[in-house]
This record gives sequence, structure tokens and C-alpha cells, in this order.
Amino acid sequence: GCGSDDSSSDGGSDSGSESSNALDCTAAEGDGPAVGVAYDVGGQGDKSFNDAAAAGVAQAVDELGATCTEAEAQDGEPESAREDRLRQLADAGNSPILAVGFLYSEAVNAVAPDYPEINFAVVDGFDPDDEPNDNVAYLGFAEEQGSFLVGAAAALKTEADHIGFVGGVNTDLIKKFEAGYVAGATEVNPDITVDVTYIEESNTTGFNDPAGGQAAATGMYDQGADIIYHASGGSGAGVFEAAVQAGEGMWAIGVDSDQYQTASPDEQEHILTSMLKRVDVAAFDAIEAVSNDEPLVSYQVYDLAADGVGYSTSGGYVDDISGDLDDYAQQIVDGEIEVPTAP
Amino acid sequence: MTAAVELAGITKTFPGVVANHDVDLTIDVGTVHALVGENGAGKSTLMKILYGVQKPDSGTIRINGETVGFSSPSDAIARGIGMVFQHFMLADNLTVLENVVLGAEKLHGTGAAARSEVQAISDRYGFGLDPDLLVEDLGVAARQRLEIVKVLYRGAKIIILDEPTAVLVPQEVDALFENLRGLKEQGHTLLFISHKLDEVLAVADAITVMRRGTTVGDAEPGSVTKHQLAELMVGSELPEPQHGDSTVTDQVQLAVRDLTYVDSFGRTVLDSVTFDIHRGEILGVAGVEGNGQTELVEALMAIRPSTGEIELGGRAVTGWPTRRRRAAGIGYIPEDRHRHGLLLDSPLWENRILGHAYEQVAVRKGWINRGGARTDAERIVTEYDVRTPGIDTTARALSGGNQQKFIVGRELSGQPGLLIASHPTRGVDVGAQAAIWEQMNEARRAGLAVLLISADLDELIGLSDRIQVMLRGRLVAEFDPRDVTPQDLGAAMTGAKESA
Amino acid sequence: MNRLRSFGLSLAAPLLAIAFSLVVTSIVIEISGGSASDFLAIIFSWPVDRLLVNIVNQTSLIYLSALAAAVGFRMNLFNIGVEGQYRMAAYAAAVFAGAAILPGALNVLGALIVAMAAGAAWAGIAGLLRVYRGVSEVISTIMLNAIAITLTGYMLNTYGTQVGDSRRTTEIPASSQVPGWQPFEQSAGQVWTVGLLAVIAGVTFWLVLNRTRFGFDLRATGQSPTAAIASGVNNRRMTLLAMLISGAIAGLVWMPSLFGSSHYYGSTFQTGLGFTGIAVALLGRNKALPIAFAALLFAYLNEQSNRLTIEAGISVEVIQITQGVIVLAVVIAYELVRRYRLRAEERRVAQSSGPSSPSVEEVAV
Amino acid sequence: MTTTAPEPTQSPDGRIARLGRGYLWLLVTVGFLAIVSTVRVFSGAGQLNSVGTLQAALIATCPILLAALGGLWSERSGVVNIGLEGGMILGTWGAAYFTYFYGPWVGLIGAALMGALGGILHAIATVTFGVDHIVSGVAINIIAAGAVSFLAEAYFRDLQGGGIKQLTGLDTPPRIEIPWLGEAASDLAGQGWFFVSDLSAVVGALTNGLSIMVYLVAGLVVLTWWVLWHTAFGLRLRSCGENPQAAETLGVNVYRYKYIGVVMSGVFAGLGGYMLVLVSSSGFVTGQTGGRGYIGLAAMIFGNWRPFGAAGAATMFGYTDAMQLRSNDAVHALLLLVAVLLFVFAILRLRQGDRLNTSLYAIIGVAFLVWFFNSDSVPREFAGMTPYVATLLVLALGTQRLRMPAADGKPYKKGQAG
Ligand SMILES: Nc1ncnc2c1ncn2[C@@H]1O[C@H](COP(=O)(O)OP(=O)(O)OP(=O)(O)O)[C@@H](O)[C@H]1O
Ligand SMILES: Nc1ncnc2c1ncn2[C@@H]1O[C@H](COP(=O)(O)OP(=O)(O)OP(=O)(O)O)[C@@H](O)[C@H]1O
Ligand SMILES: [Mg+2]
Ligand SMILES: [Mg+2]
Repeated sequence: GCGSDDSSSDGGSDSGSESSNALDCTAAEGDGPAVGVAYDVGGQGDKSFNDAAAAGVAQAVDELGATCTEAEAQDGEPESAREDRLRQLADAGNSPILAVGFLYSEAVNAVAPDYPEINFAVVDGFDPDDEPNDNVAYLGFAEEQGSFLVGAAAALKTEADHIGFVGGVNTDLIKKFEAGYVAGATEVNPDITVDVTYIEESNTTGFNDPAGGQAAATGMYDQGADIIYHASGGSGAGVFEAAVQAGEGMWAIGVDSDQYQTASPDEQEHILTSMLKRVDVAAFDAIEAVSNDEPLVSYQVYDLAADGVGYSTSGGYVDDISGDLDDYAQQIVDGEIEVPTAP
Repeated sequence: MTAAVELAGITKTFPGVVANHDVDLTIDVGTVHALVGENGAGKSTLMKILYGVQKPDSGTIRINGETVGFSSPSDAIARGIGMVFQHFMLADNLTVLENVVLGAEKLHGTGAAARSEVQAISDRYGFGLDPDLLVEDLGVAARQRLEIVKVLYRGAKIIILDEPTAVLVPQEVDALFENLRGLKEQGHTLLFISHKLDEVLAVADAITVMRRGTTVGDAEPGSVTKHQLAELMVGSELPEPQHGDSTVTDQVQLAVRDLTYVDSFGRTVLDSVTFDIHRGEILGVAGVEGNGQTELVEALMAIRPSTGEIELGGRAVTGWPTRRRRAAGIGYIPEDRHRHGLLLDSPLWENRILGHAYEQVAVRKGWINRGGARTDAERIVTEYDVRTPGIDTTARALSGGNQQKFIVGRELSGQPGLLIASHPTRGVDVGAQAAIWEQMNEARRAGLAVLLISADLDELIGLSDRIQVMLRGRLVAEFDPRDVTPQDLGAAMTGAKESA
Repeated sequence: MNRLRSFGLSLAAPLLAIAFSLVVTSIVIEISGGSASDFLAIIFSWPVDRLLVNIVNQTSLIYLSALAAAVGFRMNLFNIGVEGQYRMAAYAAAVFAGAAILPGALNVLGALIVAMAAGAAWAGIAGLLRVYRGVSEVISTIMLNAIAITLTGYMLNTYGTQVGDSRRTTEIPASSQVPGWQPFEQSAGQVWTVGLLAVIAGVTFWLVLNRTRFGFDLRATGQSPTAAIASGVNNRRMTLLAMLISGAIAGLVWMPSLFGSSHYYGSTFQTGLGFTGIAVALLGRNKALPIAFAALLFAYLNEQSNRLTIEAGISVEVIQITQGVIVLAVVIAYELVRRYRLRAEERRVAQSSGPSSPSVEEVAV
Repeated sequence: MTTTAPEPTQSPDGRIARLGRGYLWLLVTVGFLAIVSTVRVFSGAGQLNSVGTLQAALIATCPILLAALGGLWSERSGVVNIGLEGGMILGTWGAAYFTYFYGPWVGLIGAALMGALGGILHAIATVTFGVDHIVSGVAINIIAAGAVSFLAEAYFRDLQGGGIKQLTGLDTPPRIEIPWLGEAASDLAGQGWFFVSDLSAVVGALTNGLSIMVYLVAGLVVLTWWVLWHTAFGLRLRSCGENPQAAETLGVNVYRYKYIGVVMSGVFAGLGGYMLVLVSSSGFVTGQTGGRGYIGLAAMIFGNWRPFGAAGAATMFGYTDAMQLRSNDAVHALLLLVAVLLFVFAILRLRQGDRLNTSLYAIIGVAFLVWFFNSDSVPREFAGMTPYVATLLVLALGTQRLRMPAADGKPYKKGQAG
């Protein structure tokens, strides 16, 4: 029906996972940890962060001899369905159980106490109450830091001193991307103009609306911006198309994974860089920790220092400024630059 | 000479109903052949079979000597048959032209050529139709003429007319007949159905009588009387509206003063209508359809907004909503029972409640009184001879006459002081008609005031204590039914004698 | 005998339709390389305890939503705005209950009233537009659905508390959280007490529609607006009231979940119930008891589908195909039965009004 | 259904009105452009009427308009089609799949065929089985959403640029560029002159790399109008929506025309999906219709079941939607535009002596004016509601003389005429 709710809270998009490291749980036969993966809507193959998580699991299958079981969420499902999914994975004896997406936070919090011997990890998750769970890891990312770097890259590369940001849905999570991006750009050039548009205020269709992404981005290009960063999930396809149509010298910046890798040749010429959010790293970490009998618990922050975020260099368009960017990265790691998490 | 139409052994059954049984009918070329019979005798069904709308179960159809099998009206049309249906078959939101050319676009296209052809036909017969008007803006007489143009446009040689005069006034009927004679002279064959036996005798060259699904005989228009014809139809005596002694009292039951209604286009549809009805009196209102009778009734029922004063039994009810007026003692027999009188998909006992949700027998303290409604529905079914298997049968399953009897029974229950009856016997067969008239007379004797609106002038004259004529929203003339003829009424209705 | 057969027919029709839709879904699964036998095995296996609990809970939500839609449908008002109405109401009630102005159970009661008022108000906009400006409720409720999503999102973003990367309303105080009934062991979860609202609403719906004058007027308006007006029903008032009632019931849709488990409005808010409700209402032919079965069926399929990916690697979306085909197949089956019955009834009518035995008489005039 | 009073839609002197209609439309268009121009100059919101905004508006309009046209075909033949959303969803998949393998032109056919599939299903249910039209439509929406998610997962997963929920980087249909005119018009439009620039913006929008599909859609609007109102076929199809029994007695095969109408409806909805995938963007994403089929349905009703009416309604929606995504200034300027338009309508009403509506318009107009002058921008959060609120506002303030086909939504069975 209409108003379908997509819980991809994140501006996730094409991950760099090539088909070679696709996860095939039926073929995984090892004596490593049995991993249960509860995907967000879409599941494996979404070229978004479900895939990134799958890539981490695939790596664990390869390197740790892990086995796995997959389950996926449905549009507009009730909270109880998420809980039930986790319980099914837990009852089957999986540990760790990797829940992809912050929407699982409540469900994990409800289920984890019943399975004290099983470890859980929630990508983008948080503990919704005051009682800490000692068998849950919350895998968080410093998206603002990665966004800062691509913002700086945009400011260094722009010829119009005018750049833009297209968000999918106006939520706190996406605002983190915006805040980092704007901070990075103004760090380079305090006078720069940054246009900001959200495709939807709160309707999650904003992550599935390439038409909206394209309209928003075209508007910005028309009004003088020459580089646009998107954090809008599936709508990003429209942003890239807008860049292609806007022509030579107009750029787009990808998000979450190296979107250059999955773009068409036309689009590749316009993808300046991508902000990387290494869900695969975090997922692999969580599994590896369990296999080493030192399970991760509590909040785990994947920031620049931990290589949890970064920027991509495919295409070589930012090679000339990579020195500057790495400087900024170092300053952030050193704490000299404090990146805001809200605009 | 071969006959234009020969029907032999036609049988048609509907689930549980034998509509036609072994019907034989022969119609000669270039004649006006009338088909008469009571409601449900199977006339329309037979005609629909001849026109290809329905397929006979058995029997043969021969047109101009050739045996044919029609699977749809287009086959019949191709054979030069045209039909004017009992009920209008017009699309209101299309223009006259569009309604005519629909399905016959190959003849003259849909554009200028077609328009001039329609205009030509209209002129030839003096129909006065504007091809570009929307049908919804046409009056009933114009619609009836349009239906005939549709047939003529297709060049039909055999024309079926199923009750074409039901909604026309005598003058319009005369004009129509004039046209029919013209058609006949040009070699057309006409098949004509009517319940108005005068008309039949006036226009037909041959008459066939149908009863209970089959033809029971032919009659010579020259020698048969109206009375004999009617007896043939029903197989018994013909009932007539019986007035009996006057029961008019001097208590005014309904007083209407300056009732005015202006429609959304600013046209004054009701213009200062003023009249009284006394207890025990039946006031008949005659008028060509579309002169404000419908609006008068609906204004009285507060279904339509209006200005002016209305008093019911001495109480001012102006400004009261419909339900309150009904509760104050108005029974209402609407002109269109399907649209205004029944919930077709509800059982009869629920239909007992419709419009009477203020009566104890139907509703108590806001709760439906199922027991009461059921018992009273049973009572109506028996008292008014409603032919139905039971009160749990849906209204839709009843024939029109039985539906009407149920409505009459319902509206006369609860002792209303006033009955507003619009065309109470329209489309009802003679038996049921007599029953309805009797019920109304009986209620009148008990002091009921009745506002009777009818297109059947015999009914008006037979029942009313007084007849008012309505023309262009005004009451223009009053007649005493004892010394008025339908012709007088017709003249007043069309404004020919407006000074009267 | 005849009656028995027609009763059997009305029972067989939906069962056949369900079977048909499962066949269709199985074919789709087979074509796309999945295993239909796995699918059927999972769908037909008896749900575990906690799924039973979830099915009951979900049934209550879906049922309320379907009732809300049905009220409108019964008088030919196409209220497709249940989605927006229950969202607005859920937000309003969560804020009210979270503010804890009233103590304990009173707070719950207050919140329920707020929810009904908010739902009614949102539906009332469409009602007023329809009655006073002639705006088709189909258009206005579509627009209001979209506006409701944006509006609640805005309120949440502006006034909500941030937890992790999501926003929520203030949690309902423990004293106003309604404990549920726990039929199995603890981990199987609880049946939401407020879910009883569904039962109450269902009985009330039935009573009001079938046993009161108001209900009669409403049904009459739905069957024939012209006849209803002639019978003395005030059409405008009826339209507005039906819209308000529909909205008020819609307002209750998420209440069982709010008080039973969520305790706030935020990321755990369940969307899409409004649209499910429409399908379920239509499936249940807008009647109280059949809707209950339809709601149960949908809840059952939804809950069972969770195991599809885990146990058989089948994407959960197939269950939507099943549900859609069921709706279509059931109405087609009903239609066929209806035609059959109509014919049977006409036959009875004809018999009782006497066989039309044509007696051909020789007439000579 | 609010009153029993008949509501004729045309004044009796329809023929006279028809004569002057061409000029009237020209006048209205020029007048409207002048008002927009005034507001643009006054508020300084260039985006209100720039080449880019107009292009974006046209592109946003097309999917909705196609859905609306689809609804028109179906409802003119007497079948209510709430399954437009489903047809559109099917169309997105068809567009993506066939374009990927065979290019955008075959993709067009693929989208149409997938949409037609939805139409056929609806026709079988409603025409053959006489099922309630709404029920069937709702069911089709559910089935389509499920089937397309499922199909995408099964067929797009291993394609290049594909995933279980998407297929991006598709070839798009060509764009129209008229070399000299396009540039000149765009230059002029950029000058910000009164009226001249606005007029050039319109020309510029049409000549500067607009997808050929937009022209196709415009062509389909005209084609629909011509076929349905100026051919024998159209007359027959419309007669099925007005009075199928009458049509039957005149030898029209009602079932056939209803089938054609409903299947065409699916085709148009499918093409709407195509527009979303290949013109509004260049990729398929599950769920990307986002309720546009329903909006199309609304546009059709709002457009009084007529092609140009539907086009107007869809354009209004597309315009506000595009603008809201492009520029907040323009949304703010829209407040002024609304105020001015309301005053214009108030004056028109006053001349008709309609006191009630005059004062209603004036009061709301003043409210908008006050809002405009007391703010610098519309809060971003509210800007997103613009298309929906605008639609509601126009509906609430306009006088509703809508008339749906008389037999729309009613079941029809052969052999019951008479
Ligand atoms: N479509 C139908 N389905 C079932 N029964 C029908 C149908 N049409 C007609 N009948 C039955 O056939 C009988 C004959 O009907 P028909 O319409 O031919 O009568 P008629 O002579 O034209 O009556 P009237 O004078 O009232 O027009 C009716 O009593 C009715 O019971
Ligand atoms: N189109 C139809 N479909 C099904 N049944 C029909 C149809 N038309 C008529 N009938 C059946 O025919 C019977 C009576 O129909 P109809 O009203 O035409 O009969 P009638 O005898 O002409 O009635 P009357 O003359 O009293 O109005 C009813 O039982 C009705 O169910
Ligand atoms: Mg905790
Ligand atoms: Mg007849």
C-alpha cells in the first residue's frame, strides 16, 4: 500500500561488496561461531547496509569458519515480529546474533535478558532503558566524522563555493550526516554556501524515492551548487542521475559504501567520493570477538580512529586533496577538531 | 405476402418464472399491431426476445420470412428492427446527438453529417429536438421522442414501442400517434404495447392479448370494446376507480401558503403554491411531468428546502425536518419506489421500519423493535395481499406491484392524518390497482386527507374530491371531477386553456 | 436441506478461496526457485506459544482498524484515512499519557478518550469538507494521511526526547502501564489487556448497527441515500457522524499496543495498519463477526511469515501475495454464491406466488 | 450524494460558452502567468517560475497524470479503479526489467504490459465476476506490492547495478533539445524581467533537454481527449460508464468496452511507473511509487473525470511538490501567490453576488497575506506538506461541480436491459 514504511533509518546505499563475497549461509560449514543475522527490511542483496553486514559475516565465514542463519524484516511489521525473529535465532542456538538497524534496539533489549549465554550486537543500536545489558554490543558509527571529511573534500573541490546536501528523511541520524558535512565544508571555507534539503520530513518513503532525490538535487545544481552529498538510501540513485544530467563539472558524493563501485560508467564520472560507513568491519569485529571468547558489550564506537568511517578514493578525483583530507582526519582523531553531531 | 414478424412457440423461463410460454405472434407488414396484457403477462419479455436482448429457451423467430437467431441487439438492428423500451434507455450526461448515434456511428459518423441527419428526422416529425442538448435537460416527452428518433435514425423498418405513452399527456399522445400513422404510411411495421386501452383501440390495426405468459387471442379493433378487451386481459371484470360518497369534512388537515422553491439555477420551480386539504378529502393534482409536482411533494416532505408556510392538523410544521413531519402524521408514497420507498436489499420487515423509525412498533427508545416490526410487516403482507414467501425476503425479489402494495400498507399504518401519494398505481396491474384504490378510499372514510398526484387522469378523476392543475410551478385551475373530461384536464395541463 | 446447503456454501467459499490463494502463492514461489512445500509446511504448522500471543495481539489492532473502515463503508463513505487517523491519535494519546496529568488507570482512560477525540477530529476534517464543501472523502483522506505523517514526525522531532538516534514521546508512567494476561511462560509474552477494546468495539458496532435506529439510518443511507433521505435521515449529519465515529474507532487502533508494550510513541509505532484494515474490512464484508475472522487470518499469516526466511529462505513478501489473492478470491467466491442464492430465492418467490400455469382459452370477439 | 437536488454541470447556453472557450482559456493563462510574474518580482523568489522549476514540475506531474489518465479510462467505462497504485508498481518493475535487457523503448512496452496485467486482473474481477470495484482494487494493490518485491528479489539481485530492492543506472529515453531556441529562452528567463522572463521560462522548460516522455504524456492527454470524446469508440466507451444498459440495447458490446477501458487504465498506470523509473530518475527501487497512484486517482476526481481537468490537477500537485523540494523561498512566495489568487477569486465571486464565498476567500486571503509578510520562510518541516495542503485548500475553496460517470462503480450484467 502507500505510505509503506521502510525502516532503513540510515542513508544506506550500495555497499562495496562485490558478488564474490556475497553471503551464502547454506554453504557455510565451519566450526566457528554460529551467527544469526536479523536484517532490516530488504535483507541481503539490498546493496545497502544489510549487504555491508552480510559482507562482514561472509568474511567471518571465510576466516573464522563461522556458520550463519539469516532472517529479514518486513515493511510495517509490529515490534513483536522483530522480537520473535530474534528469539527464533536465539532458540536455534546462534551466538552472536547480529541485528541490523536501530529499529532492533527495543527488541534486543527485550529479548537479551532471556538468553544470558547468547551475545547480541545491534548495528546503529542503543539501549533504550537504564538497565545495561551485559550481553549486548551496540555498534555505533561516527557518521559525522566521515561526513566532515567529504564536506571538506567538497569545499576544496567546488568552483562555485556552493555545495549541497540531500537527506532522505529528516531524522536525528541523517542530521548527523548533515552536521558533519556542513562542519567540514565551513572548516575549509567559512563563506561557503551549503544548501540542505530533505526529501521527506518524516515519511520513510524518502529513502525509496529516487524521483524526489533527483528533483531536489537538480534544484541545487540549477541554483549554482556543483557538488552534492546525499544521505538518502535508495533515493541516491536520483541524485547521481541529476549529476549526470547537470553535466561536466557537477559532482555527487556517495554514502555508506563506495558507491563508485556499483555505479554505471556514466555516473562514475560524477562520483567525487563516498563517505564510508564500515558496517562490515563492525560486524566482523563482533563475530570475531565472540569466537575469541571476548564478546563485545555495551557501546562500540566506530569512528575515524577505529577505521569505522572514512572516505573512498575510487576514480581518483580526490587524489590531489587526499593530503588535506588526511590532515583533517588526523586532527579529528587527535581531538583537535570536534565534529558536531547535530546541525 | 409474408409477415414482417412471425414468432412461433417462443418459451422463456427465468429462474422460477415462466415469462413466455409457447407464444405465437404474427405481424403483417405495414400495420400497427398492439399487444396488450396485464402486468407481468410477458409482453416486454417477448419484445426483448424479438430484439435480441434475451434469448428464448425455445421457439423460432422469422423476420420477413427468414428464420433468424439473435444473440444480441446488434443482430436485430441489422435486420431492421428497432425498439423503444418501457423504461428510458438514455445516458443523461450525453447529448441528444450522442445518444442517437451511439452504436450506429457507421451510418453518418459522429459529427456534422450525423447532426444534420438527426435534425432532419426531428424536423420531419416535428419533434423539435436540439441535437446538442444534454439529455438530462430534457423533459419526459422530449426523451420519449428521442427514443423514437434513435430507432428511426437506424432506419428500422420494424419498430417496437413498449409503453411509449405511459408518461405522456393526451395531447402528446395524439401527436405521437400522428407520427406513428405517418410511419405506417411509409411502410414501417409497428408493434405497440400499452395499458391504455383507448389508445390501443384508437391506433391499432390488430390487437393481440397476452395473459400469464402466452397469447390468449386476437381482437378486432373495430368491433371490440374497451371493456371486453380488459376482460380478455384479466380474465375477469375490469375494476374502475370508485369514488363513493363524499366524506369531506370542514376540518383543514393540511394548509399550504405561498410555498415557493427556487432551484440552484435560480429558476422558480414552485411559485407561491397555496391550497388546503380537509380531513376526508382527496385533492388530486394533475400536471404534465416536470411542472413542479415532484418538487411540491418533496417540499412538503422537507426533502427539498422551500419557503412559505405549512400547517398540518393546525400545527405549524414549517421548518421541521422530514422525520419530524412524518412523525406528525404524514404517510408518503413516493413516485419512484425504488429510489425513495424501499431498501431493495433489505428484508421486508426492515423495510417496515424505513421512514417510520418514530413509531413504537418499529423503534423503541432508539432501539429497533424487531418483534414489533416483524409482526406489523406480517400484518401488512396479509392485509394488503403482498405476494411474498415471507417477511425475510428482500424487497428486490418482489414484483413491482407487490412492492407498491407493501409501501401503501406501510404508509397507511400508524393512522396518518395526511397521505401524500405520488402515482400510487403507476406500473401496477389492474388487480393491485383496485386494491390500492380501495385502501385509499377506506382510509379517506376514516378521515384521512390525501394529496394525490397522478399521470393517470382516469384515476385522478375517479378518486379525487377536487382536482387542481399544476403548470409551471403554479396551481392554475381547479376542476370538479364529476364534470370534467380527461381532454379538459389535458388542455389545462398544457396551458391551452390557461385562462380557465 | 436447501438452507443447509446454502450455509455450507457460505462456509466453503472462503475456504476454497484461501486454498486457491495458497496455490497461487506456491506457484509463484516455485517459479522463482523456492520450495512451495516448505512454504506450505510453515504456514500450516501450529504456531508456538509466543506466536499465538502475538497473533491475538495483532488481531486486536487489525480488527479495530477494520471496524473503523467498515463504519464508513457501511454508508458508502470511503474513508481511506484510517492510516492517518490512528497515527495522529496514537501520537496524541502517547503524549497525553506520558504527561501523566491523571493518576494510574484514570490516565489510561483519559488517553483513550484523547485518542478517540484526535482520531475523530482528523477524520472530522474530511467529514466537514465533504458535508460543507462537497470534497470527495477519497481525496481528502489521501491528503490527510500524508499530512499526518509529516505532522507527527515534525512534532516528534521538535518535542520528542532523543534516545539513541531516534525520537520518542515521554514514556507512560509505570502506574499507567496496563499489565497483560500471560497465558504461557513469561518469554512467550502477554496478551494485551487493552486489546479487549476490540471485543467491546466489535460488540458495540454490531449492536449499534443492527439494533439501533441510528444504525438503521446509517445502513439505510449506505444502501440507498435517496430512500434514506426520504425516510427522514439527515444525510449531512449522518455523513459527519459516520466520519467522526470511524475516526474515533481508528483512534483506538494502536492503544492496545501503546499500553500493553510500547509505552511511548516512537520507533516501535506500527505503520500500515490502516491499509490492512481496509482490506480486512472488505474481506469481512463490513460485518462485525466476519471481520473478526478476517483479522485473525491476516494476523495469522503475518506472524507465520516470520519463519519463512529463517527456515526456508523464502522472502516474507510472498505473504502479501497470499493476502491479496485471498481478498480477491474470497469476494469472487462470495459473488458466485450470491448469484446462486439470488436465483434460489427467486425460485422460491415464484413458487409461493403460484405457478404461472398458462391456460390458453379460445377467445372469439 | 449530499442532496437530492439535481446538479447539472453545464449552463444551458453551453454552445455560446463553447465558442468563446478558446479565448477564455488564453485569457486565463495569460492572466495567471501575469499574477505569478508579479508575485515573483515582488517576492524575489526566482525559483517560483524558473526553467528548472517548471521542468521539475513537469517531470513530477507526469507519473501522477498518467495514473490519473488511467483512472479516467477505467471510470469512463464505468469501473472504479483504486488499483492504479498497483498498476503503477507493476509498471516500475516492468520498466526496469525490460529496459535493462532491451533498452528504454522496449522498457516502455514492458511497463505498459505489466500495468496491463494489473488491469486485466481488475477487469476479470469486476467485469466478469461483478466483484465490488473497490475490493478488487485494494486487493490488486496488495498483490502488486508483494509480487514486485518478490520479483525484484528474484530477478534483479545479480544484475549489474541491481540488488534485491533496486536496479539503477538504466538507460533513459532521449531528451529533446532545441539548440537555439532553448538557450535563448533560458537566457531571457534568467533576466528576471516581468512577464517576458516568465513566458520564456515556459518556452525554455519545454525546449531545454526535457525528456521526450514528457511530450509523450502531453500527447497522451490529447489523445485520450480525442479518442474518448471525438471517436465512435470513445462514445461507446463513455456510454458504458453512463448507462451500460442503454448501450447494450444499441448493440454495444459493453463487456468488451469495459475490458478495454480497464486494461488501458492498467497500461497508463504502468506507464506512470515507467516515468518514475526512467524519467523522474534512472532506477528502480522497491516502493518508489510512494502512493502516487492514489494521488493520481485524486487528481482524476479533482479534474472532474476529464483529461484536461486531470492534467490541471496533476500539474498543481507536481508543481507544488517540485517547488517544495527545490526552494524554500519559492514556497514562501507561494503564500503571496495564494493570497493574490484568493483575492482574484473573491472579486469574481463578488460579481456573481456570492457573499458567502467572497468573504470566505477574502478572509483566508488576508490570513495568507499576513503570514507572508510576517515571516521570512515557511518552516522546512511544513514545506513538505505543501502539495497536500494546497490540494485540500483548492478543493475546500473551489465550488464542487464534479460529476462522475453515472454508472461508475455499478455492477453490470448483460441481458438485463429494459
Ligand atoms: N430478467 C428477469 N429475470 C427474472 N424474471 C424476469 C425477468 N424479466 C422478467 N421476468 C419475469 O417475467 C415476467 C414477465 O415480465 P414482463 O416484463 O415481460 O411483463 P410485461 O408483460 O412487460 O409487464 P408490464 O406490463 O408490467 O410491463 C415478470 O412477471 C417477471 O416475473
Ligand atoms: N433484471 C432482473 N434480474 C433479476 N430478476 C428480475 C429482473 N427483473 C425482474 N426480475 C424479477 O422479476 C420479478 C418481477 O419483475 P417485474 O417488476 O418486471 O415484474 P412485473 O410483474 O412486471 O411487476 P410490476 O408490473 O408489478 O411492476 C421479480 O421477482 C424480480 O426479481
Ligand atoms: Mg537495557
Ligand atoms: Mg413490460
